[in-house]
Amino acid sequence: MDLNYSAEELAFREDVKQFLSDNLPAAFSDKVRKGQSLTKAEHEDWHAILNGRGWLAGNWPVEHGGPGWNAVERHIFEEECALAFAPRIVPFGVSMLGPVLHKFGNDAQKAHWLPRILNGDDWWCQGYSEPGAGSDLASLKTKAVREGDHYIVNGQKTWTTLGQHANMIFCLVRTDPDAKAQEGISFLLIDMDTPGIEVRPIILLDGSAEVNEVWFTDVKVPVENLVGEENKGWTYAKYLLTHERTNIAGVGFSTAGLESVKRIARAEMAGGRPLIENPHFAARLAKVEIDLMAMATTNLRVISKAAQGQAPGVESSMLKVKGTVIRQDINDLARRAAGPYALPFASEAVDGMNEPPVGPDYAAPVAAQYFNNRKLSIYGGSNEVQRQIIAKSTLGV
Amino acid sequence: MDLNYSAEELAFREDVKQFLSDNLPAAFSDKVRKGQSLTKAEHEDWHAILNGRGWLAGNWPVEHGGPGWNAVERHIFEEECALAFAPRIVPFGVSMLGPVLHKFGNDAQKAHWLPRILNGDDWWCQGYSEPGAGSDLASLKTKAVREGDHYIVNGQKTWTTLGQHANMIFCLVRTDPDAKAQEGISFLLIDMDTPGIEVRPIILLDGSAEVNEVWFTDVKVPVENLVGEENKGWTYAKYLLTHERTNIAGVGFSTAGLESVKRIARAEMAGGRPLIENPHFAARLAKVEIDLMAMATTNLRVISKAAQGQAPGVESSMLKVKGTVIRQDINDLARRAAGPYALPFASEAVDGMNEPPVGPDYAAPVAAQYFNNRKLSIYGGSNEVQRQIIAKSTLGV
Amino acid sequence: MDFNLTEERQMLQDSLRRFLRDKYDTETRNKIIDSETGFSGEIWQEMAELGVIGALFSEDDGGFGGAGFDIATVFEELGRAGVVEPILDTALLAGGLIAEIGNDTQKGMVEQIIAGEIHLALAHGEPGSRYDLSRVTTTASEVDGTIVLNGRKSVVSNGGTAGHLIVSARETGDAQDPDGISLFLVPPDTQGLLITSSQLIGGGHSAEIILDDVHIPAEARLGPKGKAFPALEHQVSRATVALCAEALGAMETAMALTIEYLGQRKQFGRPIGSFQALQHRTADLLIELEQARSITILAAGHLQDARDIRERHVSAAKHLIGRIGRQISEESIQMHGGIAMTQEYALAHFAKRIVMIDHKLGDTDHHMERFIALGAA
Amino acid sequence: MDFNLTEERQMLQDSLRRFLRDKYDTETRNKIIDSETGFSGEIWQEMAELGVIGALFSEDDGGFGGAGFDIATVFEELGRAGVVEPILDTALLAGGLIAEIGNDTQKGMVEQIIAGEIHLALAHGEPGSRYDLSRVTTTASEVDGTIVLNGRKSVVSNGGTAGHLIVSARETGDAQDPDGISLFLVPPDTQGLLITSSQLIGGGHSAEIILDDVHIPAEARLGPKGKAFPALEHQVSRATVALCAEALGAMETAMALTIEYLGQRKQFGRPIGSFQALQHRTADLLIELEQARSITILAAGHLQDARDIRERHVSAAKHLIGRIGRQISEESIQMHGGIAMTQEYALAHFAKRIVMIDHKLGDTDHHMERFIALGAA
Repeated sequence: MDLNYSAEELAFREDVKQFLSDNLPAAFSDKVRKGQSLTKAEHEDWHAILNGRGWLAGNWPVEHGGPGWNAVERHIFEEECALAFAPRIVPFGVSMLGPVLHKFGNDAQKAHWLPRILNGDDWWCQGYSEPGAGSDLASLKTKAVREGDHYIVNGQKTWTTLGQHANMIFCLVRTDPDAKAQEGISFLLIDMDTPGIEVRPIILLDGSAEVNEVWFTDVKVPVENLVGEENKGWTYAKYLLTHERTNIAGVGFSTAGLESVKRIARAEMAGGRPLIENPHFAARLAKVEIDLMAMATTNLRVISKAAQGQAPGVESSMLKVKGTVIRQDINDLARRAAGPYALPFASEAVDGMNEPPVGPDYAAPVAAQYFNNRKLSIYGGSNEVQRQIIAKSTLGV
Repeated sequence: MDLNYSAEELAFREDVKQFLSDNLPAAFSDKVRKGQSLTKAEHEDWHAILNGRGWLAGNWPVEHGGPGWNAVERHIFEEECALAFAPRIVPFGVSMLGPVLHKFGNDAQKAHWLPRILNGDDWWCQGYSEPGAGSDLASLKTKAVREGDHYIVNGQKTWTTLGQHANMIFCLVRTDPDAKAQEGISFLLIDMDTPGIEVRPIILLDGSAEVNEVWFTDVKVPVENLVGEENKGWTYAKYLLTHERTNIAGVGFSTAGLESVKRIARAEMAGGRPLIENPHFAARLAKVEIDLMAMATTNLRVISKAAQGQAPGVESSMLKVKGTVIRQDINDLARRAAGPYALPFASEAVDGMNEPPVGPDYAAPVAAQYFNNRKLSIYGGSNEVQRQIIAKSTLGV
Repeated sequence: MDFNLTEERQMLQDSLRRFLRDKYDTETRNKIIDSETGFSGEIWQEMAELGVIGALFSEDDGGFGGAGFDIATVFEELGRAGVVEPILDTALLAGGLIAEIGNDTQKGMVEQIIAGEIHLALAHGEPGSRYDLSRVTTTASEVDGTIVLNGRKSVVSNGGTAGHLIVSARETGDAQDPDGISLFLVPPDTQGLLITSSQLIGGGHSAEIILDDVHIPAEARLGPKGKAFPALEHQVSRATVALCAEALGAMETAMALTIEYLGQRKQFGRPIGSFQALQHRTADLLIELEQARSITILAAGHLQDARDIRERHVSAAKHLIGRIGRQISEESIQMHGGIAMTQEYALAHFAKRIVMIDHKLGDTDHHMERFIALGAA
Repeated sequence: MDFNLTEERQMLQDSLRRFLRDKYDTETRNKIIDSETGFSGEIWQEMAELGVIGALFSEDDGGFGGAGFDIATVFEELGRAGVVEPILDTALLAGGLIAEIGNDTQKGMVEQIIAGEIHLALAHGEPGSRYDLSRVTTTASEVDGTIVLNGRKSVVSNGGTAGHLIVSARETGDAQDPDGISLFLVPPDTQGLLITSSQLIGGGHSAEIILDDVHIPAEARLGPKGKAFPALEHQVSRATVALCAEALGAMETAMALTIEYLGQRKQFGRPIGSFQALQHRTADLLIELEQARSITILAAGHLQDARDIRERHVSAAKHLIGRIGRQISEESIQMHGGIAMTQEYALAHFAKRIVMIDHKLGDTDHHMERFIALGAA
């Protein structure tokens, strides 16, 4: 047993810190710290900066332009980015489609699409969820019918995050209507400029417009945009869901979030003393901090096993549940800490408008973030689905 | 809306207080306060004292020797008894068998058994649960086969509380082995002195020996001891379960328990101040106290409806769950409050032995009570079964 | 002991519930929320005509109610329908203060309030005061019958649209001293007032108000000089019960929506309400909902008791409502899944409204500490 | 970074686990619990031969371990098997203090401890000290090379059966002062000692000890006069990690028993483990079990760090173990139902042991406060 990072790992951490300190634009980290959304151009700039260093696609193998990091290095990179309030890497191309193409794409697809992801030529979005299909992906209804060298796609996708910026979408579509639930599904790449596609924003409860509905009406998709085999899409989707689980614990985000809460609680006064000295608030804070200490250690245990080549099993589901509960608890603490100033609605916190905030800067985004992050326990396989996976694998009944 | 008791109700409360102050032996309330068990003779004495005033069987109608109280009066009586640390009325004859005989017994049974309950001639115990049947009573296996004017009973009952004191047991037995689960069950009264009955104590995790296994081997029971019709016992059992629900919320016990916790927390010092001033302990206490305030009001709402003739529905299940959770939380606070002195095992707390306690008097019973009262959420229809009832009645799926 | 509503309250409940069911759907509410003022004058007027505001004042003050259960009855319905109109600010906080300590001239406003003709706001909270009711640093100095106000008021609900402001200011004492606080009626167009309005999460508007040498006549003082705190605390406790009842009503709707959804929505081929894990969580929420109802009844019933008893029950209620509110709000969203996150689905509003009530007039921890302090006293 | 056990620790874990699986079933344990001393000398001796005690001392002190992970490895196994033998008192608390601050003569005892030949106890807690480590009112006054002890020690684990007591007493300072505390080796048959032993819930015995003019020679002092507190705190932190690991092992067994039971036991015609409500609760418990494991690893790994870092991690661990311990213990019983309440079923012991660990060396609230205080410092 040794809880310490190796000398090489510590040196790598210093590299990352230095890189972020030299290259992360203050305007970007400021926005992230204040809970504001980045513009499309800002996202693209950040990707380009990372790509310039070869660090955009941390989970890609060297042969495809990745840095060849192991799990520990990926973790260090993600943690430092979170602590520096770097913008999130938009995951759809880099973290989600990339690994699927590496494993299941043909040579032409790899040659064409992978460099475009790294170079920011395409903005990808994800077409998985459908209205009425939530965590039960196998029940999806969007159809693709082969006609000559095209598929004709009809249907509707939803919860398409940042779809308003995207020019490409990867979709799960039903190609065999007679097959059982999880069979007969295919994995298609679709150009968003194709006639028949309509994107409509979904306004969320915090006022944000980051997710969308995407409608397909007789959309023609060339057959060469099929990834892998027809009717085997479910296999690729499951593979992708596993890869989406990188950084599932969100330790860096939680650590940064906890620091933000402490900053607020030091600034806010309650009964003539800083809120952080109020025993009840301090108790809430201590409990979450200790939960996070434990969860971060579990995360390192899983990462350390992964770096030794062991695939994480049910631990991913455990980290998903505990990690999201902790992040939500931290969001809850932030809104409590802000007190009455959590009430005013700060539209710039989420969609990039720029009214001056009411009350202290730190208070503006907290309530919106609290509500917005209710999604954490819903998406990516809801926490109920994760509990089911954990129970099934243990109880076997 | 009016939260106040009527003048008559307040006067009745004074009557009860006065009666308890005049007639409750200090030796009994002392034992209850210290969490010690009463002897059989002490229980019988207390019943006799109550019966002398006509208050032993608060839920019996006047015609059978009850006081004719409505739900509010019953509540007042139970609450005052709990606050005075009066011994519990042993429920098996008075609260459980009594109402079944009132409703389903024949005239001979009523004439014979009911006065004997009031006079303390019989000590009844309950033969419902069986090994392997927990909350699923319909799966019971103890058989009664009619032979002439007797039933021959074979099988095993368990969790028979205070069965070691009993001379009579009322049992659910299977009389039709071919009937579906809940049919073919009958309700029999059995003399514990009949040959073939063996009572074995079950030692519980707190060291107490209050529950028993009862074994039946070819036990002959006269047919006149069948209550109601053969094979209809399930109906009577369900009726009895409803009646067992009197005082299901345990408000009086929780109120008295909370006072005990406060007494301990005023006496215990933590960091140089009384524990009750420690903000974290005070917070735990305040939360339970507020939960109890709300639950007591729900209880009064249900009682007030019952006094107006409306039968409680799903509220009984809600009160069972919340009432037991609150009592268990109070037990948990008591053990916390006692600190290291909760550790020594005080056998007199539970089985009537009389070694001098280690540490302060108040600390002796708290851990044993904490463990013993884990039963509250298990028996009388486990809290899981209650949640199921609540959900089914609301969701209807 | 009687837990039934009186006939009058039952009628008011019925008519208000019917009115709001017909007039106040999610689309209407969302339009109102995004409107210039954040409330609908038309709805306000119609509610006044139904007697909603009159029910919050005693007969002596020209109303026909004013007791705890009147407040609870009205606000439970407002909460159930997700109403965002700031009746609490006009009728309970500001209106209640005028009725309690106003002189005869000032009390003349009560009739207009009941008729729905004027809107008011209490400008009391300050940037550093958080939930401490006695913390006032805005100053009032009187020179020759003129009072000069200086200071800043923050998150003043309805402060941007009210026709009259009641401003608290300190005439004597330390920042935290209950003694020395006065209240003043200040027209919002008075020179030296800078009022900046913004939208609140969950509906309604609030204002940041800067008072820079605001001159008002001494007659603008409400009640005796420096002695406004007891009335302020009393009216805040009435408003706190209103918030509890509003949250209770909103939680009832959140649960009703959730139960309906659990019955309709299918996943893995079955209604999700048939999944036992969700069933048991629903049962726990229903139990807590009854707890919320009971503590609100209890606080409403003790609103006319002596100060310590009243405040202890009010703090118990607001604490528990905050605790249960978070649970019901979060669990309702979770059991719905994504749909509950969308603005156009009804639950989104209720979930926000319930949680944001925890930020009004003291949150769950604040009231727990207060409950403890009142018990130790 | 490496979360694998070293080969030596792995071997110790394996052999200890095998030994206890063979020797230490519920019936055996219940007999030991009810025996005169509350422990089995035979088992003790065999464990000593396996190296269990030696693993708790460093090579410098004559052992072959002594680090945080050695302690965690041993005590997780003891906890897993529900061992009630007071190894913690003899080897970690008393033995650790002798090894850390004893003079060469005193250190001679370490060899006997490792060999399993002697039993010790630390008599430190007092009736009013609760969990405050620096609160000592027992006095030591030195006159002409003789020390006189007066005071009372409470809930002294293993105090009735130990061959040697280490007694803390104050030579200078206030009751709460860390400075001024000394430790003394006192034979239990010294005149003036009144030792009353009683059983502990969850196994083991403790003693109430009255010291009435107990005379001992000055050479009985352990370490420098009045300066024992840092060593005391250090050894208590090692023992606290041991308790965390023991609780972790006990929780593993509680969960294993629960999972086995859920698969076997049928109700309403199905194994109860097929009920989704229980499945999801089981999942939550398994998640918390991993949390418990991680925080124990974390505390063990920081045991050799500087005082503030060490204590902050130890308090974090004991807090979380207390919190999770209650949950796993209560939920294991609840999901079993009645059977778990019976003495003869294995779970009963584990549930008690886990909860009662919260009463040893500081409970969950005590350590949370300490964690906060150490962070603010």
